[in-house]
Amino acid sequence: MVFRFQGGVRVPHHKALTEKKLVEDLPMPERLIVPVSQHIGAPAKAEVKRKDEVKKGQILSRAGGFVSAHVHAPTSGTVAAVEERPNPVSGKALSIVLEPDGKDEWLEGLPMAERDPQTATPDEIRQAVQAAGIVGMGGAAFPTHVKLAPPKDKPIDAVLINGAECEPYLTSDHAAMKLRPDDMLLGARLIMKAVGATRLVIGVEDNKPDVLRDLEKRTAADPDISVAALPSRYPQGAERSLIHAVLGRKLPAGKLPMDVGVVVQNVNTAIAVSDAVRFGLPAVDTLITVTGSAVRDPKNVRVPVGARFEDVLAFCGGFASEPAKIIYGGPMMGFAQYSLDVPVTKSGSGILCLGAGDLDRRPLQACVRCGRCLTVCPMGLVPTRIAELVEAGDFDGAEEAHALDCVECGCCTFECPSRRPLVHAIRTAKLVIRDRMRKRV
Amino acid sequence: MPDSTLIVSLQEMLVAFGAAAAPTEIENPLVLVGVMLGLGATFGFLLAYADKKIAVKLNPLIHVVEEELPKGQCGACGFPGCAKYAEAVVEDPSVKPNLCVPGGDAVAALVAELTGKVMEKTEPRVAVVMCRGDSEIARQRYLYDGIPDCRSANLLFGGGKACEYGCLGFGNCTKVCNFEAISMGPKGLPVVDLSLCVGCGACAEACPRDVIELVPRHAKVLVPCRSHDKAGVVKKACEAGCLGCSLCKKACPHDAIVMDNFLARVNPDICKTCDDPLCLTAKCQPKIIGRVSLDG
Amino acid sequence: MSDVNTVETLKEPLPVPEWLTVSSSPHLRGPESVARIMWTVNLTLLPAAVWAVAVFGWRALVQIVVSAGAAMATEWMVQKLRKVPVTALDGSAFLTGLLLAFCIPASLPFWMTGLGSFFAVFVAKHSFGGLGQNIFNPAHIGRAFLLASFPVQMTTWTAVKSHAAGAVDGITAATPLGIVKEEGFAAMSEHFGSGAELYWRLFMGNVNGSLGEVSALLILLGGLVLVWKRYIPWESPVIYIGTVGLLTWAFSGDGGVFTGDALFAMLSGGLVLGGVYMITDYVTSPITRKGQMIFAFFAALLVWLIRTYGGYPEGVCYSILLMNCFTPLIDRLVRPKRFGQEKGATHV
Amino acid sequence: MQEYLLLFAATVLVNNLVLTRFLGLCIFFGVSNNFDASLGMGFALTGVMTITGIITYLIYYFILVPLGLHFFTTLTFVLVVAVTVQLLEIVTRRYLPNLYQMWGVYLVLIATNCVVLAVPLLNVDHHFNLMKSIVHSMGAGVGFGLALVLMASIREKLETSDVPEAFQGLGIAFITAGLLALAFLGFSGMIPMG
Amino acid sequence: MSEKPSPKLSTLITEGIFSKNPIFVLALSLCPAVAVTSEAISSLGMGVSVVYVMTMSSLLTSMVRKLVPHKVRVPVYISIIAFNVTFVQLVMMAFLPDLFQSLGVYLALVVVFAIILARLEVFASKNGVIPSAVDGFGMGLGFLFGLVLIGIIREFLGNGTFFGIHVIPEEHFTPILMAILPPGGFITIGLLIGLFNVIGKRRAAHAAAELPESGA
Amino acid sequence: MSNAETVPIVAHKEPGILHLTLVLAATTTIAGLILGFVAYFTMPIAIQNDLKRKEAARKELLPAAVSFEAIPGRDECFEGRNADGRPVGYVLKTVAHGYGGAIVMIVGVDENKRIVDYRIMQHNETPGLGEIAKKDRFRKQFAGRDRNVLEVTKRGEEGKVQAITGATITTVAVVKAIRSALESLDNPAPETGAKPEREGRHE
Ligand SMILES: Cc1cc2nc3c(=O)[nH]c(=O)nc-3n(C[C@H](O)[C@H](O)[C@H](O)COP(=O)(O)O)c2cc1C
Ligand SMILES: Cc1cc2nc3c(=O)[nH]c(=O)nc-3n(C[C@H](O)[C@H](O)[C@H](O)COP(=O)(O)O)c2cc1C
Ligand SMILES: Cc1cc2nc3c(=O)[nH]c(=O)nc-3n(C[C@H](O)[C@H](O)[C@H](O)COP(=O)(O)O)c2cc1C
Ligand SMILES: Cc1cc2nc3c(=O)[nH]c(=O)nc-3n(C[C@H](O)[C@H](O)[C@H](O)CO)c2cc1C
Ligand code: SF4
Ligand code: SF4
Ligand code: SF4
Ligand code: SF4
Ligand code: FES
Repeated sequence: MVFRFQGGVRVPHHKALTEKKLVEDLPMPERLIVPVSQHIGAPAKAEVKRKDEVKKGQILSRAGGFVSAHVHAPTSGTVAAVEERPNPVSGKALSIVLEPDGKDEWLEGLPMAERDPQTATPDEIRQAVQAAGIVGMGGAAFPTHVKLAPPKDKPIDAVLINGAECEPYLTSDHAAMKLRPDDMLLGARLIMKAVGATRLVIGVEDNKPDVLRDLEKRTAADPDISVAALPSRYPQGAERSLIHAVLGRKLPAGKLPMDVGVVVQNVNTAIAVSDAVRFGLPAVDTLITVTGSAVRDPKNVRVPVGARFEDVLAFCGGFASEPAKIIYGGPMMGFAQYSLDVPVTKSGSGILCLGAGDLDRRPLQACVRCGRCLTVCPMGLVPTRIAELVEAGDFDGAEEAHALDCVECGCCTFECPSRRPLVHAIRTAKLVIRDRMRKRV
Repeated sequence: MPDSTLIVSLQEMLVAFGAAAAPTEIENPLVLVGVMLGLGATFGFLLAYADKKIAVKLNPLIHVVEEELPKGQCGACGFPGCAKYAEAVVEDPSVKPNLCVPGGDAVAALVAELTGKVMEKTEPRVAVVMCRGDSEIARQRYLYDGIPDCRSANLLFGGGKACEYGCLGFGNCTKVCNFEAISMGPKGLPVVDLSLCVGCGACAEACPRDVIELVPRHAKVLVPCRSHDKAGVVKKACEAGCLGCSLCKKACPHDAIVMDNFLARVNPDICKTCDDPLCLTAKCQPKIIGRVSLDG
Repeated sequence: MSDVNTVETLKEPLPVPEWLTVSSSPHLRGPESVARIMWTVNLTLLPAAVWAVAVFGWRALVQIVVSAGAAMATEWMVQKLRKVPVTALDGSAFLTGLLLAFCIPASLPFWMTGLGSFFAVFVAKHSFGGLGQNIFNPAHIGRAFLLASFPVQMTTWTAVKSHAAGAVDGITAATPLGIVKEEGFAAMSEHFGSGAELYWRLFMGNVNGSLGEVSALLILLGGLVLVWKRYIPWESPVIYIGTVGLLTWAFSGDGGVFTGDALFAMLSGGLVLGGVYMITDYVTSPITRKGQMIFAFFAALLVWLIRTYGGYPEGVCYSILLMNCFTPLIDRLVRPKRFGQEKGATHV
Repeated sequence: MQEYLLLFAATVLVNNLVLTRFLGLCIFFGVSNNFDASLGMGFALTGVMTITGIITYLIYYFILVPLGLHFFTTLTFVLVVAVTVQLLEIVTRRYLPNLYQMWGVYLVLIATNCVVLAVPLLNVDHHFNLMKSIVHSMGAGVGFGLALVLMASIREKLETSDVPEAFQGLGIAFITAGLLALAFLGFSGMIPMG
Repeated sequence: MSEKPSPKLSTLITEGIFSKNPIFVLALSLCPAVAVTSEAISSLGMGVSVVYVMTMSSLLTSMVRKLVPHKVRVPVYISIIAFNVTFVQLVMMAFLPDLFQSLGVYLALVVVFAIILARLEVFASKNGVIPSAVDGFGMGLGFLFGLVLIGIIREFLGNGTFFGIHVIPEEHFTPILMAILPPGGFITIGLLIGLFNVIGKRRAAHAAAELPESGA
Repeated sequence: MSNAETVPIVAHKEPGILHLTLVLAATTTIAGLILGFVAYFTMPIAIQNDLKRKEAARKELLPAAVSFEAIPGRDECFEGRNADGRPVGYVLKTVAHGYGGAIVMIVGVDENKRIVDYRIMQHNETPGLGEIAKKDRFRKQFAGRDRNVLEVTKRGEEGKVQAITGATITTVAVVKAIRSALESLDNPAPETGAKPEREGRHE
């Protein structure tokens, strides 16, 4: 079976740097900066104030509604401040500055005595996930318990576990699948149970043959579980592309996976679900890849939420050379940073440090209308037209050209021989269009 | 030669004249007078009749009002173009006569008179760039590699400028002015030509950072900065940033200056009555509080 | 994960980099560049160029040098004058010059070639803003300009070397299509043979014509390389050349419908050159696949119309220029299907 | 039938009034900077030219020719055009307000345009009968509309292009029109007219 | 316009030729600028005809302006123009038949030149007889100037002649035929407009450089 | 037409239908009268000039003739007579399609139906190219030919009409036009008045 999706590009993998490395744990840094809200949806509200003593797993900020998630203390210590702090995604965000006391003491009753996952009811699973504040680890940080509670009229038949990890450089999902495959499968089953699905597909790109082989072995006995060896092609892991490739269902812009009977979860999300259901453990750390030519000692590291880049990078031996760009996430969708005083958040997947030699400084040219951006766009857009309209200041035009459908995968910009900053223009358009929509209402 | 293809050729003309109507026939002026009279009368009648009996009568006042508007088509009135405003202000009693910003009081008075509406005074205002952090003074915090557009730059954590309130300098504001009143200066800050600016506010609207403010022309003193940061942060970012030290506020005997979250703001309406601006004597460290004359 | 964390202070303070570049994602770029594409296309034209020189002699070489040189010089000059980055070496001006040289007879006075090349790059390309912004195919504008300005010289064909003995006056020799136009198909067969022999000559490049008309084979090979590199779509050339053949076969035969000589129509003139290299020009053809196919089809229709009813023996150049006019309109009307959207719902 | 079709095609393409006859350039350059306006203008022109084509035919062959007043052709035709357009404007505004909304605004511009006068003159010049006059007038309108729409779509694209300052606006419009005309040379000699 | 009671006559003329040149600046009445300018001589003929028609129409219009009701002004003005045009046609037909032939329909089309009617509406209908005539004359001159300039260039490029005279021996000159073909007309004008812009900008830059720096 | 004119704000009495009608009628009538007057003087001159030109052209094409007699039933076809009144040839109009449209010419033919010369009266050929067909150099080739030796060559074959380089189409058209003129002389005159739409009027 060949899994094909629309558009996409072939990217260099650059995964060799960390692919074979085991997961190490970051020693607890002197200070954690825990953003109060780390998901999309209603913002959470801080529940602690300066000078409060907190225990590991204690709720620091409480969900502000159903589509929202709690944030728990990653370790025990003192709240030094609740204030605006630089944030790797939003620039600035209200954060809780936590000074660990070094004891790393759990809150009373945590971890819970192990619960038999077989006995957990769908409601219990959802509650456990909600209590644990789990958000999607695939990047979007959408509260997972919401996805596990599909409305009655949207029956779910399939759960997709997204182990594609199509972003170059990143190997954190790979490492997780190697480290805790059984927990991952257990989490996936729990998700199936929660949504009432009958099918489970684990999609992994074929540049991870070891994991593919291992998972196939482990699931051979299960008729309702299949492992899909996906061709390595970016953005294989994007929800829509994955669903299209694996299940042949097309999910248009504006629709959710559940509209076609699917729930997609990242492998690390599945592991977190398993931890939450079995031991009641909240999402207080995340597995990230620290890599790039400017890092002395690239690693896969498990870090507490709120660890600053500076501390993480120091743990990886610091810089091998002057970094020119530091990216939170992968090179295709990640956010370039200007400071190392920013924290890792729950959905973090990597810190990438590129040297000057890795940057493409070829001059920008006018669009030659080669049409490559159209061919590679998984959403079937005309990126160059949207960019042109943005340049001309015609945002109504950009809206009509469906700028809002763009998933910002970056394929168009990657492929453009003229080096046009298409995604940047489209992101500008989306910002302005959303702004206008807000004003219209 | 295609150029000569349209010839109502001489031959044709002559055949016509010569064969069908020898010159002698034209001698009979009655035919000619009859035809011309007939044609003229027919057309004249048709037009006049249509105009009187068929034409949709438009309020002629609309045209009169439109004539008086400055035709900048800037949209500051909130209507798509001067003609639409003219129509609205004539037809709709709730539309105010003073909406045309470029026209100012003079036009407002005329429109009010024409439409029989009550005239309210509009303050003539002008765009002021509330930032002095030019490319020499303001520090950058990163190298921006992207579209030269203020909005796009603002998207990436608020742009490369260390100050999060200052002008980004890509000139979005200069692109929207219908009156060519604002342009980029040599050091990366936009410059407003006071004599051309009509205060329509398009530039302020376009600025993603709200750096541009519409200030009454009678304003005397301004603190051209928008930074609400505390002194320490400001000092690191820019030499021309308001530190929020409130020395000027203390120096002003009329309470015309208020501190708004570490930023001094001057109230021009109080300030205009002041003959002796003591605030200027305050030891403003960045030396940005200053006298302005915005009368174009 | 309670088991592992030990608290330990970090020893060495990290040297924090002062200047970091911040840009929007993606931070990785593909290997393609405009220059690489353009020079590759040039390279694929090399065999045909060499063959043209072999067939027409040194004049052909000088034509190519003059044309490409003038194109690049013009580009350099304009960009200097405008004070914008100079891209004269990115291969697109060279390509324009090369393709123009391929569209003219070897005997054309060199100053005319230079002028045509100047006109192509200055008027057709740079007055619109340069690479990527022109509406019309510069090389073809150059040719149309030369044809309109110097029709005599532009329709005086050099006989190919192997054929020179048969040519009456040694200099002028009619092209196969020219003879078909003026004296009919039979007269052409007298000169160039018919059936397999004719096709073979056309295919191998053994007929009179402009530089690039001589060998359909080498041009097609170049096209294959481009298709394989995914620089051009395969649909456009196939539709273009095929439709001309089909129409000729169906309607242009002397013996009624479906007796026309399709193979002759497809191999003669600049059809193959136009189909491979010119309707596929990125800048002047529609941006969507669907649009490109529409473009190719109507261009083919025009070729057939002009060859059959028009004032010129050859219609490739004008067919493409005419369709160039429609490109912005096509791009306006034809939009790709958005992912997962029903048909028809995609039009803006 | 074929005769009329050929005449129509010839008027639209081969002898396109703008591109090979330089008629109506003021409108051509003035309106083509807006796509929708171009489309509207194309329709409005076709309508007006067909109507004036009929009226001028009648006036010419039933009044001017019998009375031997050929040299009043210019004066008469221009009056017919001006008055017809003005009447059309008044009448459509009153009775066909929807039509007026779409195309009425262009009528004002049409009244003093040379293409509207040239078409009746050409009809007379070619000795077209009534049917041919109508076909020719319509073809002229459609051809004009086509040229306008093409030009408008091109200029729309040029708006986002980096046209050298010296050529911005009218300069590049003229050059574009020139290159369009160069391309339309391809039709030359295709269908003889008449 | 009506606010300035008596515009200076000389400025009316220079405006017509330069700053309000109907062809290069106002882009009005373009058809003949392309159509009849393949030869300098027909450009001249056309230009002179237009000067005459504009002057006379302005003059006549300003004479009758008080008598013409608003509603029928357009047909009346058009009749006045048509009258003048027909007059030129008749005279030219009798005395310059060749020129008449080469101007063809375009001479008749002078009737609908937007520039003429526009001047009548905005100027002649509101001004006295003399200024109106001068205004018409100036505008006409601008038109003549533009036409002849284009004509000379196109004729020289496309035929190697200057008003029909071979300035370069025929054997040594290969004309660029396209210059006198339709596309050549458009392109020549397009390039000329570009040139005018460049020159205009240079001059503006010079003027600005001479001004003292104006403080903000 | 702009609305630029200032409309008086207070509507005064508007002129009535009759008033408007009269103004326009008066304008056209006055214009008509003056023009009629002008035409009265210029038309005869124009007509005279044209007749003279045509006469001169006929003389040039058929020098042997002193007078010309229109042949009834034919469009612009004249029989040339010498001083004795004996027919010495014909001058007739003929038309063919060239590169840019119709080429209208008049051809002089001697009494043996051999070509004397021709003039192109009206054409749309490319100046400097198709126009060469007007020149002596080219026209001379035709003198003395009859309809049996009218063939075009591009390759300089003996006895054929050598095509203008780059303007073969024009050459062929000229030859065609002449041939059709010669042929028409051989045929009996067509019925009169059978030509409602004249041929050969072209854009
Ligand atoms: C505004 C918003 C609302 C969503 N609502 C739901 C929902 O109701 N149910 C659900 O299962 N997923 C929901 N999702 C989750 C998306 O389907 C998707 O899984 C999530 O955005 C992660 O996407 P990504 O990582 O591909 O960007 C929502 C996402 C967004 C952005
Ligand atoms: C361009 C693009 C690429 C993505 N690649 C991956 C990926 O490689 N792995 C992954 O788990 N999620 C990836 N995602 C996120 C998925 O779309 C989806 O949101 C996620 O798998 C949902 O699981 P989660 O809610 O557990 O995060 C990608 C999203 C986009 C838009
Ligand atoms: C702008 C232009 C004008 C032309 N004008 C004429 C013309 O007036 N008469 C003509 O016979 N051929 C003209 N041609 C050339 C024809 O299209 C055709 O190529 C030529 O007649 C072939 O003739 P040849 O075989 O003598 O070279 C012109 C070509 C162009 C490009
Ligand atoms: C596949 C391909 C085909 C091209 N064809 C042409 C061509 O036919 N004529 C031309 O002038 N340039 C051609 N170019 C070069 C370039 O796109 C052209 O100069 C642009 O039109 C200039 O803006 C081609 C380029 C590519 C990649
Ligand atoms: S337009 Fe958006 S979705 Fe399409 S390729 Fe570009 S970034 Fe991806
Ligand atoms: S890939 Fe780049 S050059 Fe090609 S069409 Fe898209 S934006 Fe233009
Ligand atoms: S004032 Fe605002 S819009 Fe203008 S350049 Fe500065 S940041 Fe940009
Ligand atoms: S500078 Fe700003 S406020 Fe002043 S006129 Fe221009 S856009 Fe309007
Ligand atoms: S349209 Fe204005 S002169 Fe022809």
